[in-house]
Amino acid sequence: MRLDRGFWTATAVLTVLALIVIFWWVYAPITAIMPEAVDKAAQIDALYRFLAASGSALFVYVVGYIVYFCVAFRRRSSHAADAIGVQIHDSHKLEFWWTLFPFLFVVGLAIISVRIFYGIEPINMPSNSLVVEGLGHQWYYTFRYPGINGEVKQLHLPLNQQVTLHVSSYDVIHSFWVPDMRLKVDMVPGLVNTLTFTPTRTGRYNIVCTEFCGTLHGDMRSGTPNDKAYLFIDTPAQYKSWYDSQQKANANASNEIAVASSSSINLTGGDVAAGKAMFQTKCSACHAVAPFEQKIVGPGLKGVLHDPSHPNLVDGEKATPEDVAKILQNGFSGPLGVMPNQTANGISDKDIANLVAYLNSLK
Amino acid sequence: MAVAAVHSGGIADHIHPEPQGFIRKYVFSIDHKIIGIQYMITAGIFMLLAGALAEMIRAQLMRANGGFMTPDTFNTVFTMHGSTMVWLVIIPLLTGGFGNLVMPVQIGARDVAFPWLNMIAFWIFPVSGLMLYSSFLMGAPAAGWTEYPPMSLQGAPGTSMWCAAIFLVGVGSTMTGMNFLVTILKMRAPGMTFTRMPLFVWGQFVTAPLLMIATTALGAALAALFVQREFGVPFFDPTKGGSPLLWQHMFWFYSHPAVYIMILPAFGMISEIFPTFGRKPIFGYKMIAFSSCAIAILGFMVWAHHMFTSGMAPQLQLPFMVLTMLIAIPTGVKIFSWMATLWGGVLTFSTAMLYSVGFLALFTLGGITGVFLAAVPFDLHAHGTYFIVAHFHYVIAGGSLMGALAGLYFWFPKMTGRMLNETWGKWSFWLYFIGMNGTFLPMHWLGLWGMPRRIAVYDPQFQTWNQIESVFSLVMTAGIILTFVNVLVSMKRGKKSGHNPWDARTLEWQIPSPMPYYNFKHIPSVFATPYDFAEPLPYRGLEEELTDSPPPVPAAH
Amino acid sequence: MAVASVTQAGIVGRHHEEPDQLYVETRELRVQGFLLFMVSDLVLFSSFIFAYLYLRNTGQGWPPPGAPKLDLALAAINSVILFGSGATMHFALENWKHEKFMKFAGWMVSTIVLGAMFLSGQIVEYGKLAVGWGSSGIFGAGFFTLTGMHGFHVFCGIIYLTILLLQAAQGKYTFQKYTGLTLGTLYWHFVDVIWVVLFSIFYLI
Amino acid sequence: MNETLAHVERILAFAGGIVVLFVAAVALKNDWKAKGLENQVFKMMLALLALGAFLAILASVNVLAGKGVEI
Repeated sequence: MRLDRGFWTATAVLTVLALIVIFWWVYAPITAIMPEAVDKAAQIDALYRFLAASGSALFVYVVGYIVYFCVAFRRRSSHAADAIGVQIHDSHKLEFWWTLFPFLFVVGLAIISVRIFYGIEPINMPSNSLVVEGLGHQWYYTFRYPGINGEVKQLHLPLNQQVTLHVSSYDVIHSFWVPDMRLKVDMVPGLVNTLTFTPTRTGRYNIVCTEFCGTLHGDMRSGTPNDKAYLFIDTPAQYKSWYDSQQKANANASNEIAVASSSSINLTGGDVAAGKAMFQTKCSACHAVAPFEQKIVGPGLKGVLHDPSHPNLVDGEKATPEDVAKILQNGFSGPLGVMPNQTANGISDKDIANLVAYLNSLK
Repeated sequence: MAVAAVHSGGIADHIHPEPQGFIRKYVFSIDHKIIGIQYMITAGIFMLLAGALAEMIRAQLMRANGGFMTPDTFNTVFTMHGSTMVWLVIIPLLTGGFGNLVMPVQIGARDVAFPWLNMIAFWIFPVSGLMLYSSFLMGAPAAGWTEYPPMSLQGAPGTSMWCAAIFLVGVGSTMTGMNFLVTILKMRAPGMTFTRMPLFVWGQFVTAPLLMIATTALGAALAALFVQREFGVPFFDPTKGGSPLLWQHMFWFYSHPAVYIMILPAFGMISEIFPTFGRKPIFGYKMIAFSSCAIAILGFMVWAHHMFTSGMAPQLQLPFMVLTMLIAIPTGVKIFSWMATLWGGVLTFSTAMLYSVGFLALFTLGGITGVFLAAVPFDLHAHGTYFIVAHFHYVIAGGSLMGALAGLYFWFPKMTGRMLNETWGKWSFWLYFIGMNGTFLPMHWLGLWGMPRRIAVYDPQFQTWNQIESVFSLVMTAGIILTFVNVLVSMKRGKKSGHNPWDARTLEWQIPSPMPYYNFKHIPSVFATPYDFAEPLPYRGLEEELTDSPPPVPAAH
Repeated sequence: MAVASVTQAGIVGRHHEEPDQLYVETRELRVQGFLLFMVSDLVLFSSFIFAYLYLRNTGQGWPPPGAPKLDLALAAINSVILFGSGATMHFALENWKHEKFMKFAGWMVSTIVLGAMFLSGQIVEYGKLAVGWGSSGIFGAGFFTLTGMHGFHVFCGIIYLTILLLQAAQGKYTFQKYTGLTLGTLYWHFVDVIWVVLFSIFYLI
Repeated sequence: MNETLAHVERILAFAGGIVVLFVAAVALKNDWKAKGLENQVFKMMLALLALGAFLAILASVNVLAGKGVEI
């Protein structure tokens, strides 16, 4: 098989075109259209530039050659009626190269993707970040902040402060997507998913639901009339003033944990074994002895009093045995479910002491 | 007798008496060719319905605030559009339709292994289609063709009907898969070794186990959803200990292989069409066949790439990401092989060839964006947006459906003995090609800019592009309708085609058009691949097929 | 034929006839097709087994609170009964191959009886658990769905084997041509082997 | 009453398990050389049957007992 001059001319033209699209994608003004609001967006954009550049270069070559072959090898009037093409069945050399080339490309892409993957996935929970809960409803979002009673309608985040966003849902699967963050996570009922990121650019950004959630799914986004949520990235001072105003405005909203001023229960002498038995009969329907993320109805409770990666309570403090006793005593009407109080659960003060001792023993 | 029968008394020579009477001949037929045409007609009708639904979607999206229909109607419309296109159009068309019509003849058999099973499998299909559409009477399903719980648990009663209908159509698919697999394994003509099979047969051979295994897994998922909805068994209900993610695992374990069910037969088709209209052997026969196998095997190991944002453990996402990327290798090999097949040919641009070349270009684009989506970090941005919509429409409307249209223009003479009108065909191609790109290309950037899928109303900043798409979707529909008109007119008035209008070399073209009931008077023997244009045909025993010699005697019973 | 004489060849005498080419090829097709049916049935079971194991491992630990206790002793004897029926089915086919109709029929009957005993045992087990399918949470989603599906397979198998036995008695199969009996045996073994898996995942882990 | 019943069940399961295990093993040995697709499957099935009987024996003596099982 000999390749004629036309082939090489076509190759040269396509190479020029491919280089043009590669340059276009490397320097494309992505951030002019869509700003990068958080630290991780730049990494994802870098991957996108790589994918788009290599993908469109490949597309230019494939389609370019197809067009060239279709023109160059079309049946002409000079062809005899029984003219046949070049009778080649295969070429091991060629096949070897065009198997190896995609393989190498895929290996390269996999390496790049894995590196970026480890950069953005919340594999290790950061300990000093602002923990916010995002909650999906049909068809709006609410957010819960440490120290603010109840749920707020807007998501405000301070600049340059690392954020851990735990999301879940009240009803069906929603999703939390801020296009300018390039990050998205599904809000699955019964499951807590997590995003971690650091806001790097102030402004107001759209939040969009991408997981089909029913009648008004299309309305579940920023910019719709009914007071739908935006993401505001504020300067620390702005954030502080917003936070204070929310705290004040919601002061009278029911705060699930801070209701009881103090627990009247004597926690000394709690029996771990009895607490374990009580846990299995009364608690294990809703709580697993597992990390926080493993929700059944309520969160997993392993290490609730010890594990630093376990989220803070709503008031922003680490849980203490007294806090846990308070929750057991007064119940909890939280975003992800309702926990019955002592009377409804049918447990005595002594049981609470035992349970706290048991939970304290889970390290 | 001039040619000695190669088999003596075996199943290949066992000819059932030709059925008489309209019902036995054309309705409850056990003849694979009739069944294939029945599949195509039924799938064609459902395609018109699904197309009408698609135009309703585009009409709604003309304006950012919608207004053509209520959001709830819109939700049922896109759900039914997706369900219809996947289960009632593309899969039956490519496997039951073209597979039945051509595959048994291409391997030199008189019928499939289990003709009765074939008939039952076909009749399940329109019945389940009617069941699916009857769900409109009781409140149609409205959670997308993926029907994720808990959304689908909230759905109208029709959602349970949806489960039952899709389960049933899956039973039919499973039967077809078993039937084809046994047929290809056991019924090949003498000398038709695996390395001599036409590549369309390879496509069906690789698809059959996918149909058989993946569809059954879907059946389990659907049964679970059904009993959850009707009896409250909490498979997917998180408040009772179930898991919404379980559905996604079970569903995608089917639905990812399903996309290969939808594309592998089309790969086979264009592997037949390129050599025929290029007068040139397919380049890299073995690599094309083996890469199909590789795609099918890898296809079972990548389902969770549909769930990168759904809260699966990050450690689990990595293997799925890498395995998904690996599929690019066999797919790339195929695309390069087809390009090399075009090189140095004498290319005749009939409509079938145009559709095949269009397939190659558009499928390449869909494949490239597929690699994009395999990369988890990018998928975190693009998942659930119009980018996904663009990607899979390039693969399915640009790949599978274009392949099916190529196959229709290619094999129509074999079905009817008449040609389709080539001028109309070329018009239909260009309308379809331009309309398809105009409709789906802008969806790529719309998705990246922030437009989620499955929405009845959207951000007004996207309105201009959506209007452009809606207009182009009419062009695309015009192309499809032109093909339908072409088929209806040419069936009666088309030019007579003769037995082999394309001068093609696979076995089905060596017998009269339309194909006689018994396919072959004598079972031929095969001694090479059908792709050597410089050589005489690689078959023995076909001398009498086109003559007036008497047909074979049916077995007495 | 006033009174059919029951002989070693069965109620209706079976002549010796050599399997022809058509029979051999048809038999291969049917066996392969049937094996593929079994494969897809296996996938159906596997999907539910996956679902059960998934729910078992993502929930709050196993058994879930409120789930009834399973009776291991009953399950053990019941399993042995079902496995035993696999052995008797094996004997039935072996005796057919050795052209002993009466022994074949005897083993078939014992297979059917053992199958019915297994089903009764399952019903006793269900009765002891005393919870409904829908109200038994993810325990029932796994246990009742899978054992119910399996029980349905056993039930179909009992009918299937009864039909085969009657057909064999009526002379539908000869000692040389008995594809249907082979398929029946395959099916019954399949039902047994699925129970090995179900028994293990519900009672042993 | 119940405990006696369970006891009897265990003994029967143990004895029956040994019989089935033995029978399956012998059948497997006799069939070992059989050819043909269905015979390969039969052999596999017999082996699994033997495994099942073995598991039942273990269960009958409480060597294996899963979570959520009444011993």
